[in-house]
Amino acid sequence: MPRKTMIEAINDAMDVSMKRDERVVVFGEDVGYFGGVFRCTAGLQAKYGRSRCFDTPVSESGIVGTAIGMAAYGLRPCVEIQFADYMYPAYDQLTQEAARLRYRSNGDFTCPIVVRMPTGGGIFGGQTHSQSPEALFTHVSGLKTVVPSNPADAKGLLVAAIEDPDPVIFLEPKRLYNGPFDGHHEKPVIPWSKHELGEVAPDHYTVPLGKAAVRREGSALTILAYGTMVYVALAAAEETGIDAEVIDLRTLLPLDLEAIVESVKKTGRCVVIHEATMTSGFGAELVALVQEHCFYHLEAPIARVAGWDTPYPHAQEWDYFPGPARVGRALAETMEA
Amino acid sequence: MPRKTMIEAINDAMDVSMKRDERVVVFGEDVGYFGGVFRCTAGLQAKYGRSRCFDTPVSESGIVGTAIGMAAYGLRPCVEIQFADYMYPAYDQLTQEAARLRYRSNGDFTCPIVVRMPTGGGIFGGQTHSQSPEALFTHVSGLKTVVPSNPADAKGLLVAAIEDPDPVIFLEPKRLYNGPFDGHHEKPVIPWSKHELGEVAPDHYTVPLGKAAVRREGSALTILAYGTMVYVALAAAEETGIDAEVIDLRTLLPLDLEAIVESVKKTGRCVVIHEATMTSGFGAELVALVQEHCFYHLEAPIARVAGWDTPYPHAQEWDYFPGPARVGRALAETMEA
Amino acid sequence: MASDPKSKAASPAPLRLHVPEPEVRPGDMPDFSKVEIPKAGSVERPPIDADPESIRKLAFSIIRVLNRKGEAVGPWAGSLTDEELVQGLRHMMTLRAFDARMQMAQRQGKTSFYMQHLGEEAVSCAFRKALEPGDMNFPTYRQAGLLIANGYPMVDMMNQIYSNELDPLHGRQLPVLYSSKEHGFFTVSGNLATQFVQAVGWAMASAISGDTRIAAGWIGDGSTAESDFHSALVFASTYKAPVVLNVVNNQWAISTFQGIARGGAGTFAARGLGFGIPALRVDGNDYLAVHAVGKWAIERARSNLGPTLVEYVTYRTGAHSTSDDPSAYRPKAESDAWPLGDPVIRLKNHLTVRGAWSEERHNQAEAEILDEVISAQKEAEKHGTLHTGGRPSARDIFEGLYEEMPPHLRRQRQQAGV
Amino acid sequence: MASDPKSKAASPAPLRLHVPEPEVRPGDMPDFSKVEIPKAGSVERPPIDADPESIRKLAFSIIRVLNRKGEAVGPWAGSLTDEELVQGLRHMMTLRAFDARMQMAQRQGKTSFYMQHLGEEAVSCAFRKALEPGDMNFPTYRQAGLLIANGYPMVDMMNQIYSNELDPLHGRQLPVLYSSKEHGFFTVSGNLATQFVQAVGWAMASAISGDTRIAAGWIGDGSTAESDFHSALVFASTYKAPVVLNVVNNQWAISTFQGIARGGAGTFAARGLGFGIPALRVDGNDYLAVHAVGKWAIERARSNLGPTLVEYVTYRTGAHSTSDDPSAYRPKAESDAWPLGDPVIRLKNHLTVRGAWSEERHNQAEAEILDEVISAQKEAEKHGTLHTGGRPSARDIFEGLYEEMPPHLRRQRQQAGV
Ligand SMILES: Cc1ncc(C[n+]2csc(CCOP(=O)(O)OP(=O)(O)O)c2C)c(N)n1
Ligand SMILES: Cc1ncc(C[n+]2csc(CCOP(=O)(O)OP(=O)(O)O)c2C)c(N)n1
Ligand SMILES: [Mg+2]
Ligand SMILES: [Mg+2]
Repeated sequence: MPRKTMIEAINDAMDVSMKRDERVVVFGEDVGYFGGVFRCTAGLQAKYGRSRCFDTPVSESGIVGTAIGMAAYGLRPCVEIQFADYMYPAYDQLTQEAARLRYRSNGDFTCPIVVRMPTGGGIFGGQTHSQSPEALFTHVSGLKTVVPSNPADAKGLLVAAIEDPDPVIFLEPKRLYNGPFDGHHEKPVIPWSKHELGEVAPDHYTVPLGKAAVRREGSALTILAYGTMVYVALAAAEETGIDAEVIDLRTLLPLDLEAIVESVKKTGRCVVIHEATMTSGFGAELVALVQEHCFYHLEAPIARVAGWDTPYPHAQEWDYFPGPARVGRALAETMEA
Repeated sequence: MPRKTMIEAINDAMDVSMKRDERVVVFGEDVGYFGGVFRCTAGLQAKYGRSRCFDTPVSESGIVGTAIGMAAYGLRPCVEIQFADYMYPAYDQLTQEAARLRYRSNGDFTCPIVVRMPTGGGIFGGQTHSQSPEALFTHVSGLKTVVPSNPADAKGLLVAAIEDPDPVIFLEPKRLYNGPFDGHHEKPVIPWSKHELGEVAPDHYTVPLGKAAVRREGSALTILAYGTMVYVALAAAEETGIDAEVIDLRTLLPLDLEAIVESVKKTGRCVVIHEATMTSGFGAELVALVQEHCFYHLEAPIARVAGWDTPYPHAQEWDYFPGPARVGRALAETMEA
Repeated sequence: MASDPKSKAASPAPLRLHVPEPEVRPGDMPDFSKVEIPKAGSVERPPIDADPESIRKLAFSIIRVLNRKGEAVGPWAGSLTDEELVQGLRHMMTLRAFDARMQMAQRQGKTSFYMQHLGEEAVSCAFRKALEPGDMNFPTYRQAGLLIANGYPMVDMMNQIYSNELDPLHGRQLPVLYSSKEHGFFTVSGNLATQFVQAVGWAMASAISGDTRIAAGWIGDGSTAESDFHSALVFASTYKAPVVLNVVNNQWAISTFQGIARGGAGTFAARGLGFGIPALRVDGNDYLAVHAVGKWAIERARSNLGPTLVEYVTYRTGAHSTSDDPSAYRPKAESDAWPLGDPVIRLKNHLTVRGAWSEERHNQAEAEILDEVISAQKEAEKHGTLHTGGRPSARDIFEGLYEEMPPHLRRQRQQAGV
Repeated sequence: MASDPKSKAASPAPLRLHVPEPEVRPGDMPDFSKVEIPKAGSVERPPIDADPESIRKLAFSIIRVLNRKGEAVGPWAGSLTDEELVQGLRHMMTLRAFDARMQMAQRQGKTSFYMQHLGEEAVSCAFRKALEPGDMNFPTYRQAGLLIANGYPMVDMMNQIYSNELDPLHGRQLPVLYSSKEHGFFTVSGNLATQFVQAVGWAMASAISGDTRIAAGWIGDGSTAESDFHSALVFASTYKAPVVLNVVNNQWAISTFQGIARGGAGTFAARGLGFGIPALRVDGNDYLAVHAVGKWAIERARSNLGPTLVEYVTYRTGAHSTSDDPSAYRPKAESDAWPLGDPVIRLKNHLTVRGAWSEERHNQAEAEILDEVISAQKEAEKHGTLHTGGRPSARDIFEGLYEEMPPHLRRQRQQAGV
């Protein structure tokens, strides 16, 4: 099977979808002629023409607002926000409009849009190119939120998102675009061409929204992670020698609660990790659910490891990033508790 | 001591602050001549003139954006967003700008603004006049978030917020404006004039940010609540006969974790309640903290009672609102667990 | 402070904040003498493909057709037949009667909230008749005339207002936030201005699809200050979207007079000019003028000539909503002083001058319409009002949020026991 | 579909989406022949209290002072002395040399990111000299000339770029997002356009306080599409805020040509007209013209006459940033074809024509400036670069977010062990 980077996989998902369905249109800042600052839409304008893939003004509210109008018309827009850090001008349209069209009109109008945005740190992007705003979406009823962690999933999940009848926020951990990254920034990145999850089937396929994947089976403890943090979890497990089960959530909402509960009931211990700031992060929701559903199986408090509750600093990026050492410490503490 | 409604108390806080400090300015949609759709700013324009209290265009991003500029200049703007449901166009300015001015400029510029907004349901306002977006603020580092539950606190907390050197989100539970409301919508509201927390000292005073208040002492279980839900908690305790300790958080960030932990360690049981949607609500953070800090004292899973994970419906408002019956059920279940 | 070689020449006077205020407030005598009203028939009618720059002055005038004598004059007089005009009059009268009944129903506690159109009926009623089936409006809460004039059943509107068991929106929406795709009426949002850019998106989608349908966005004077007004103009201008951008300037945004939103620009139409979008200002209380200008803009859009911005100059005679009391911020008699008159009376006079209408026919129509409204109301009330009788189910809280209900909502619905 | 009595007259042609495209792409011959360049000295200079409507055409022209021969001509020629002009030239040369060194430093891995001003130096350098001490700029990432021309130490800029132990922002910000209240330079945001409305707020605050200081907002052509551009214009127009609203039109927003943001309007200056805000377009590569127009707008603001919108027509000769490669989306030779020339060369020629400058003096200045930049760089590098040497502390992650560190951050700092 051909191996692709995550960028190529994402590009492929849009390509496949545009080919199969004339209603799929792709637009955003610099996505047309140039193909996107991360190249995710490269070649699509040349292939499908300027009215199906085009550059927009620098206006996130306009991008999402017009996408909603197009979806109400009957198209299936898949739009790009250049960095998740720049979705805020569109937050009103996303949360008050896209999320509620179907509900408030009782199905008279629907909103099948996908809003792609690169997230996460690790590229020295500072406080405005590093954010992980997933919890700002999971709190909003009516949205679905997806975070792929590898090329194979990225393609299948993006195709599923485009085909989904409801609005989907598709968060792309940019630190994973070129290879799995475990937080050891001092080491060179292994490219996806060397990783089996870099295998991306050329044809149409989907990975269903709402299903988690077990990336490492283990019996001592369950780590709940998504995106970049999946690899940090794996590294921390290897480095501490703790037999952790690593669950890659893939979709945060709808959440695969069943898979989570099953694992924690088995291991009796749980560590929740993410890159976003800790307070009111999605990890809090995971902790709340795990303690609710697995209370009598828990042998230790559920630990959270997350970004500190500050903006993402530029120079101190690696003091901020919750890397394998910090996660490893939490694993050890949870085992000892 | 004179008794005031919460509206009068809030008005009083601004009045006192404007009198003491020339730098305090008040503006927002309909707040000038008319005095605000809830009358919170009534009389201020007449008293302090049009350049210290004025009407603005219908532009929340403009209101907050100009307030930030004014704060950078050296003023202390206290602005109104007409309903919390309409803060979304200002979300970029609030979260990316106000919250980070001090940090990103290393104190060269600061942002002492207060953004007041009525929150919560119970007035048949439907999905766009009922929202409780506090979790969308508590996840953002650099902001403080306050939710008063009575006139005495409302004045003292608002004065403290205006005097605070950093940006404060001040959420006013509109269902409490005229009297404590416990969720029994079929019964007439008792006015603040009949409630001791309606006693508002006429002079300047503050209630410090970050300190919770125990509204009911109890030994069986701890209820964590804020805003309207404080009264629902009290009603549920009375109606179930469960000897619950009711903690009114008052400030969500900074949070009075000490008071919470002390109480839960004493009772061994905890129920967290709020009106906002459940998933990724602030309740999740409370649960995560309580289980982290009180794990070995907990005798039952921490329960959450919250708004359903849907928009706030118009007609089914009382099926949506987490009233004393639903809270009471959670208390009973937590006692039996 | 930075040291700078140059120092200030002469120390300038202190700055002062300019805060616009209406000329009159409660207690004052209303005065519209400063509002310039061009004579009916005096404004030119350019071809639809005119260069926007060449028709700039249309953004600063007011296109009017009906003169004081009730005659239709000038190049915008249009070609509506007697029959069509009588129908238009009936639509406006229906909307007014509907409003009066629903306003009263709210006072009677049959619903929580209502918003009326008093004085602005011509805008939405006449514009709807200029559209084709399949075109899509993105309205605010104050364009129910689009539904009435398109034959949407009043009883369905009332069912929505009452949130009763037949409410098409299952109780989920605030009264008057209707939705009807079939009738070209996009689901109304409680969040101002969001629909304006969505209208542009819908229009772009139509163009992308090689369709012939066009969109119309609607917004109030006050709401033009919102960000999405800008997004709409930017995208409409760039992609030459087939959309008509309607600004209903009814002089007020709740208690805030239009001068606060409009600022230093003479008109709201002027905003369009900054984007190279042709902008027209029209007498919003003149059914014929609204229809003619609407037709012009719609034809432009359908001919792929791009967007048009239209400002309807009208006056919000009633309160903002049932939660509002305008006597606190404007003189009570201000609406009587409003110089563009009443749209219903003006069209009635015109039809009478044409010989197609009379006092008796008017009275008779009024009675008939009231009957229709009352019988719709009776029918609706059979199915419940907000607090009594049939109501939507508590299940409806959970349903219809996603096409397929996700597991967490299923659990919550179960917990709710519904 | 709703039934409508009228049916479509003739079935219209299918709609098509209009997507603006630049005239040339890589491989094509650059061609600016369609860009109309008025002769230097040909545009009138109205009094600062002119009625905005009467000076409309200034939004569609280009105010220019320096002609091809290097002479300063026309009513905007201004009165800068030889000395001031030499200083201005040195500022631009310094900025250019600074950029070149920092661009190289980034390539050498001494920092993560850099953004240069190549071709746009006149805009920020000249404008700064038109301001008074105490006035406040709300810049984008491409106005470092405001600092250089105000004497902000280069070494502090470099410390920031290197995120080293002396970085005034303690490593928290991306390179080039400087802050200096003392130098009238508001902390630069990574989120586009937010500063534009903040500038208006600062100006309003000055007016509220009866101060005499004014603000200047800055924004790029592409970013005018953002919502906060609109908020800024609305509030500035309504409250007649003492602010100069500067739009730097350097033809590109990363890979997107200005036609996408500008849409159907002829110019960005035209946007101001929709708000009744006087709007001027100026040759951004002409130091004298920028200074004169800046002065005019600043005087207007300081005289309490309200806001002015100024569009600077210039060209982004370099890449958007060190992360960008323009050869992927525009012809390499496009910058050479740019008809407004190079700001440094034009001012150099003018000074030479004036007899105040020569080739030798220029070469000498260039060498001196390079020395200054290099010695600043050496000084800065003593205190570390991004990956080597002195660096800000990990404690700085937690400090300075709030004036007083809240308990949860204290706990986290402890956990971090710093
Ligand atoms: C985003 C947002 N901000 C504020 C409001 C509250 N609000 C409702 S209507 C209104 C005034 C709108 O005035 P205008 O646009 O002139 O429309 P009109 O009511 O006159 O038809 C305001 C401020 C809202 N609904 N949404
Ligand atoms: C809100 C937001 N959206 C998108 C971006 C990404 N971005 C950074 S610069 C830029 C282009 C800006 O172009 P322009 O305003 O013309 O300024 P220039 O770079 O040409 O000086 C974009 C899209 C951003 N920083 N912020
Ligand atoms: Mg209005
Ligand atoms: Mg640019």
